[in-house]
Amino acid sequence: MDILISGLLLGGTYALIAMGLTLQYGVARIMNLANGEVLVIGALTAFLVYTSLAVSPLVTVLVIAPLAFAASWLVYRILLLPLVRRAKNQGQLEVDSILATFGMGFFLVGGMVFIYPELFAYSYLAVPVDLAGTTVAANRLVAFGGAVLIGLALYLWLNRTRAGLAVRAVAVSPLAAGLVGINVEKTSALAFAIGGMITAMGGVLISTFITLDPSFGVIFTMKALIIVIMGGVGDIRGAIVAALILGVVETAVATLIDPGLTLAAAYTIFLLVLLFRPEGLFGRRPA
Amino acid sequence: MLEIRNLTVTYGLHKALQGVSLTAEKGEVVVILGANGAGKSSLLRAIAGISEGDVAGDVTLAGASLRSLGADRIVEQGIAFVPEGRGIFGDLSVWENLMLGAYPERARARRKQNLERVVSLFPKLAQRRGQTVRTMSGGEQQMVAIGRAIMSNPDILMLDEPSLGLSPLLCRDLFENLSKIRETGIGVLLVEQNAKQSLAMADRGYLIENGRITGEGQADALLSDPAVQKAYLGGV
Amino acid sequence: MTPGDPILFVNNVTKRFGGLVAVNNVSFEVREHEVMGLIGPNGSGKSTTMNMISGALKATSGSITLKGHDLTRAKTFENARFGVSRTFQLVRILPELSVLENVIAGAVFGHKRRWGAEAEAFAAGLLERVGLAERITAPVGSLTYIDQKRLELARALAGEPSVLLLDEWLAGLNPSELKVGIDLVASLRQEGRTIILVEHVMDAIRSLCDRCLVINSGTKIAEGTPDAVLSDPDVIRAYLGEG
Amino acid sequence: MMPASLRPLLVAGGLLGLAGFVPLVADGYWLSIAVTILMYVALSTSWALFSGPTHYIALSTGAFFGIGGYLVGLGMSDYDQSFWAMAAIAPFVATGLAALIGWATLRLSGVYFVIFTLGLAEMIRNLISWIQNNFLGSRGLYVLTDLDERHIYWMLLAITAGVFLFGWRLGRSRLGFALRILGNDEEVARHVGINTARTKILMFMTTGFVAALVGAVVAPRYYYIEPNVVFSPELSFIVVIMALLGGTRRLYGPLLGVIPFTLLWEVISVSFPNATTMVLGLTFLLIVYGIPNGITGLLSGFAARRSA
Amino acid sequence: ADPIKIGRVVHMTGPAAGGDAVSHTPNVKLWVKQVNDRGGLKVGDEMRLIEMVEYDDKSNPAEMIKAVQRLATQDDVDFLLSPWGTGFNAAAAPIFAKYGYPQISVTNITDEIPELSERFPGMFFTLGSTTGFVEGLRDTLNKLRDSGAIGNKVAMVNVADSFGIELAAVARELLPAAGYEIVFDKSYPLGTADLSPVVKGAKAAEPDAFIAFSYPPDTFALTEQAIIEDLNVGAFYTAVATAFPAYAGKFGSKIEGNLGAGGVNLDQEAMKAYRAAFTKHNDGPPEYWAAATYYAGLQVLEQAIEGAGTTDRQAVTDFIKANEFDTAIGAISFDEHNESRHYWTVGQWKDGAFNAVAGVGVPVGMEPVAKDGWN
Ligand SMILES: Nc1ncnc2c1ncn2[C@@H]1O[C@H](COP(=O)(O)OP(=O)(O)OP(=O)(O)O)[C@@H](O)[C@H]1O
Ligand SMILES: Nc1ncnc2c1ncn2[C@@H]1O[C@H](COP(=O)(O)OP(=O)(O)OP(=O)(O)O)[C@@H](O)[C@H]1O
Ligand SMILES: [Mg+2]
Ligand SMILES: [Mg+2]
Repeated sequence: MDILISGLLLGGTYALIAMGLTLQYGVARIMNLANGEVLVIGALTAFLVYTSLAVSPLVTVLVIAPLAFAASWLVYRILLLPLVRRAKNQGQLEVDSILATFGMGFFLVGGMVFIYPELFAYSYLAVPVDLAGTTVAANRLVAFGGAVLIGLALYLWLNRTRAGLAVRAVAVSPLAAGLVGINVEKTSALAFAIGGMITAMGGVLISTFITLDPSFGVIFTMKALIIVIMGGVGDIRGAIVAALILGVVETAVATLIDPGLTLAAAYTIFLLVLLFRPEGLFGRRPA
Repeated sequence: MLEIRNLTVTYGLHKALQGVSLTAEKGEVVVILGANGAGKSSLLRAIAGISEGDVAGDVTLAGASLRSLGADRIVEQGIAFVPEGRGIFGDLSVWENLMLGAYPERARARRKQNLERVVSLFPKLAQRRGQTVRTMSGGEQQMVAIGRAIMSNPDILMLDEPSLGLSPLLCRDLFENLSKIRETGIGVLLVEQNAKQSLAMADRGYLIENGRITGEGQADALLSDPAVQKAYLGGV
Repeated sequence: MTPGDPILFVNNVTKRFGGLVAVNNVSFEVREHEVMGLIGPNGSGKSTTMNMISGALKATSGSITLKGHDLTRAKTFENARFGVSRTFQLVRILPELSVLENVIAGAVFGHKRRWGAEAEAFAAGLLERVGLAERITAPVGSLTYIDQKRLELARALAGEPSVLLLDEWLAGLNPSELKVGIDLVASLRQEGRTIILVEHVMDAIRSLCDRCLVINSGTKIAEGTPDAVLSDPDVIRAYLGEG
Repeated sequence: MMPASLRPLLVAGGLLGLAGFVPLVADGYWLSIAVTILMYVALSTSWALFSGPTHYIALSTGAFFGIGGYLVGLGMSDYDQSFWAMAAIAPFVATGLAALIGWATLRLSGVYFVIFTLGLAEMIRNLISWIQNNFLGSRGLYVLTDLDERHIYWMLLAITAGVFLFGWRLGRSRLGFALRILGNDEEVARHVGINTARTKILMFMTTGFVAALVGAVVAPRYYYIEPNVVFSPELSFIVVIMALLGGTRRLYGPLLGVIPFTLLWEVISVSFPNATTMVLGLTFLLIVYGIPNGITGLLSGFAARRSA
Repeated sequence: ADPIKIGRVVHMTGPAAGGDAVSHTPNVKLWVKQVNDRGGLKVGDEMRLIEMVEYDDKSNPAEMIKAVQRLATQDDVDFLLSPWGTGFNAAAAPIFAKYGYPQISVTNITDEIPELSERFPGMFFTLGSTTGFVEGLRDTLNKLRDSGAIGNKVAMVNVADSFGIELAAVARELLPAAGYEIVFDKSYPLGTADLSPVVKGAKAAEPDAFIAFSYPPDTFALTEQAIIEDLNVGAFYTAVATAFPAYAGKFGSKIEGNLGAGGVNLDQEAMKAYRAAFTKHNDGPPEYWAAATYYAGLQVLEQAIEGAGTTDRQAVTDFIKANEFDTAIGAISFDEHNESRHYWTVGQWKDGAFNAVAGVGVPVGMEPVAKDGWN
């Protein structure tokens, strides 16, 4: 029980890290290696506003959403679209986007160092809550709630709205999407921007309980990539389920076997999933 | 209806199409014949707005220019396109493909009627509604592709070698179906290798060689033209 | 050349995809020097059967043997080494290799192996054989559709396979090209190659095949000479259509 | 008369001989740049041997490099082994591991493979740290040798020469041809009789071997081995970026990427000491937009234009 | 007169950046400003200003090596400051030695001091050895145990990186030898997102003392989890970053009584002056551990240059070995292994300040007291 609850909470954190990337990679076909940096920017913003203006991160998360959306939109339109247009095939785009977003990540880290080079941490809702006999931190619970809300909203948007349908269609085949009257570039930009928005929001929520410095992004990027791939590229349910599985497995291994083996366990799970379902949990086989 | 004037398509230095002009009306089937590499696909792709080359010239539909529009807007204007290689959502189910076909604004109101039309053309699609399209056989996928295009409620339906890989039975069905589609008032612009069958049901035809129109006429006239027979009908 | 003894045995082969039975308990033999046609409606299981012979798919049950080699459980590359070669329903050219290298690719690792100058000479010979001699230095990207098909054929021949699988190799050709294509396959037949041919072009089936096998919904419905099966009422109903 | 195919070999041999004299004329700063360049040349070139033709973007360099360095540190600090013994053992351990990993992962293709190899350094670092923590214990892994940068340079030069020789042979071998086919179309590769799994694993092992050897050889340069430094995901990326920048179609492609890139990096570090990371990031972007096909692509573009 | 050029390699980004930004960089800025404000260093009869030359290595040792080489041979700096981190100091040592630069290393904790100083005679050590550290911790625990505040049962966790592994390995010898029973002993990987299983496990073992050889992010995370889980122990120790102002900034009064690596003696006048100057110049107080010692290292260099009256590096090195220096952390001198046996090992939070409770060759600020809950 203990393990399940803690594990799910951790899974919620992972979902926050990965949901944005699954849109960006699955739909806009940009393997965004600057994902972690965007997360850290969200966290840094929350920290700065909290410590200097005493604004609650729950307010920040709402303010940062439109900003991150707009910024990501611009990044896609200005920096990434030329690469998409130029790419002759998916492989080419993958290589180009790896290189370009790696560079962007560097740039963002460098920028953050200018603003705040040190570790940043603040205390927000660091109080114990009793949940079915397990003590958990309220801030983690809030973040989990945030993950659930964001995940749900995203799921409904993708499955119940016309724009969401377009996004899913582009994820499957940009060519065919164009032929059924979907504006592929706009839809990709939208998916990328929403992805960036979710990641930044995740950063804000995570900052309430994780201590970071500007260079931490790469760790999150790697986690996010693993979750996205494990869940199946482009499938939001997959990313969420994979995040939860990873959370529970890591917690179980940490509690029952040894905390030193959590990462090894995570990768083992990753590998096992891919060996038995090479397309990821919810993914479709690459054509 | 659809009018193309002086269309030129260049890939780098290579001119795939030069000064091509043609028209297609609602309710008629127009077939384009030409050897491999003559530029037929280049023509259709340019009209549909997905050309990889540089396009010059005029494309108008009912008088409105399509030249500067993206593929998505062109669909909204009323041109549906089934490219070579089909352009379907391989990872989605048959049904999802058909539903996505009705994505354009213009198609939504008539989704039900169009769906009925598709199912009556291709009953197999209703039986296989849940199958992932990528796992279907070549011919089955072709049905999905055409069905998807009809779902977009087009004025003009463009098909690039739709009979490729179809069994004789289905081939015949396909051409019959195209006739039926014509009867519903849709214009069909068709690129075909199967000259005999396609000319047999078409109203008019164009011949393309090396990127230029080298002949045009009523289908029956072309069918009996000795030069056409020699080049496209296996020299009977 | 007159057909010899059977070399390929397909015994009670079944292939299931989840609930769908794509190939249902099909058996047949192919004799040496024989051209066998495999026809049937779309989705009847022709490509699936070819894929099981080439090893791209594993049969759910049944067995396939070629000259004493069990192909059923072998890996794809092993099937190639045992003497199966194929072309693909959608042409698959190796885009970053030269025309010559595309053919050499078929000669190095497969059934009969060659390397170095010997492979080059052999591949050049094959290119000439399929009518691509002039295009040997052309960039592969510039090949026309029929030339790509020729190239793929040359690659398949390069391993000197015991059995050659042609999956709709003639599809997509216009009538005049079709003639060239049929003549080319006919000349292969003259040489005594063993071929399984999947085609929807009845003229080709009639003029090229010694024998035909018809499957419908994964089940064999007729077998015999082209003329016989193509006038079989079941075949007409399921495949050719009346009238 | 000499056969045309031997010409590049002689040219390469000549260049190599010249490169051998670098430590006699360059010292200090320039030597350490030379060492860095050689290190990346060896890593990028061997990376490209596998990833170039197959298009499998392997991000595992950091993992194998780390194994090399780590084993040297561990052996010398905790088991009183000599540097030479450990430098000899480490690459074989890495090769064994590469075989295992290759066997488990090469069924993955495309992005799945990329991500797994990216996580590999992390995973190996954790496993090793855990083993060390629980079973070995340690007082810091010091690699105290009498080797200075000149010796490291010469060792790296020998490795680089080995990699080039291997690559040259590979380009003329069936294995190399099989790799190219495989990179074009794996399905076709299987159908022409290539044992694709074996081919990929063999090459993955080779890359692992070289990376570990390089990691072992440069360990004395670091003196102290920290897992979170030697198992660096950044290294994996830099190696890939340099190789892609140079171009992976030719054996010498990565070399053409490493040299300008390292020098450019150096110029940036010196000119923008306070914003190195930011400027580097911008430079990456410029490279991606400006040199899409790598430097070899750029060069052959020039050549094509000249002859046209 | 020409300025004195002093070189330094900074980790601006990457895993080592956070530590550098807290413990080194602001001190260097402060020191350069102070010296230049008063006219520079007095070398012989001349007053020479300090000019810093700095490069960023992004926490990459290969880059650092190149940068140090560049400083030494291209920029011809007169002196070099030591980099942040044990590994970086080790990697830099051969180059410092090759060009004869004294290397007053601070953030460098190792048990190999004799070997290293023999190999690199210009390398100095100021922050103590691994064993010295654990001894300080042991002695602190002893005091608490003697006073009856805690029992024998210790839960120990460590980050699975060289630093943590090394300290834990030493602790596994020293603590049982002192009669402690290690009831929980686990490691966790660097970058672990959720340490609640670790703290839960430790709590279940019902320890009297909790020791974590941790890095900055996990120091924060472990403390937060301990608060959430209400891990009530008489001694709660976390390692790196416990001494950081950000630690108190996050937890406020809850960390009253927490033990951690480092600590300083706040009663010393020199320390007071240093802290005041630092706070003024950097808009915030320094951390309570290595920052003061790093500053002291700068003072040693300053006094040695002025004392030797030359920028001759050998002379300055010899001067450092032979003399005692008056610094922010008190008087410093080096023994035959170039080790300054003047350092604090354990500090404790009390009334918003982190006071040293154990040290070697330095007066401690106070005696350790038992932690009394998380309020
Ligand atoms: N994307 C492209 N880039 C460069 N050249 C192209 C491109 N697409 C087509 N071509 C060239 O343009 C010419 C016409 O090609 P197109 O595909 O339009 O011919 P087609 O008549 O449709 O032939 P097929 O019957 O083989 O389909 C050919 O020479 C082809 O090589
Ligand atoms: N991977 C798969 N998963 C699920 N079903 C499949 C898969 N591959 C093929 N099928 C199904 O098996 C049946 C046989 O397909 P196959 O490709 O063998 O047909 P075919 O006879 O070659 O048809 P065509 O003439 O159209 O190429 C089809 O109904 C197809 O949908
Ligand atoms: Mg075409
Ligand atoms: Mg088929």
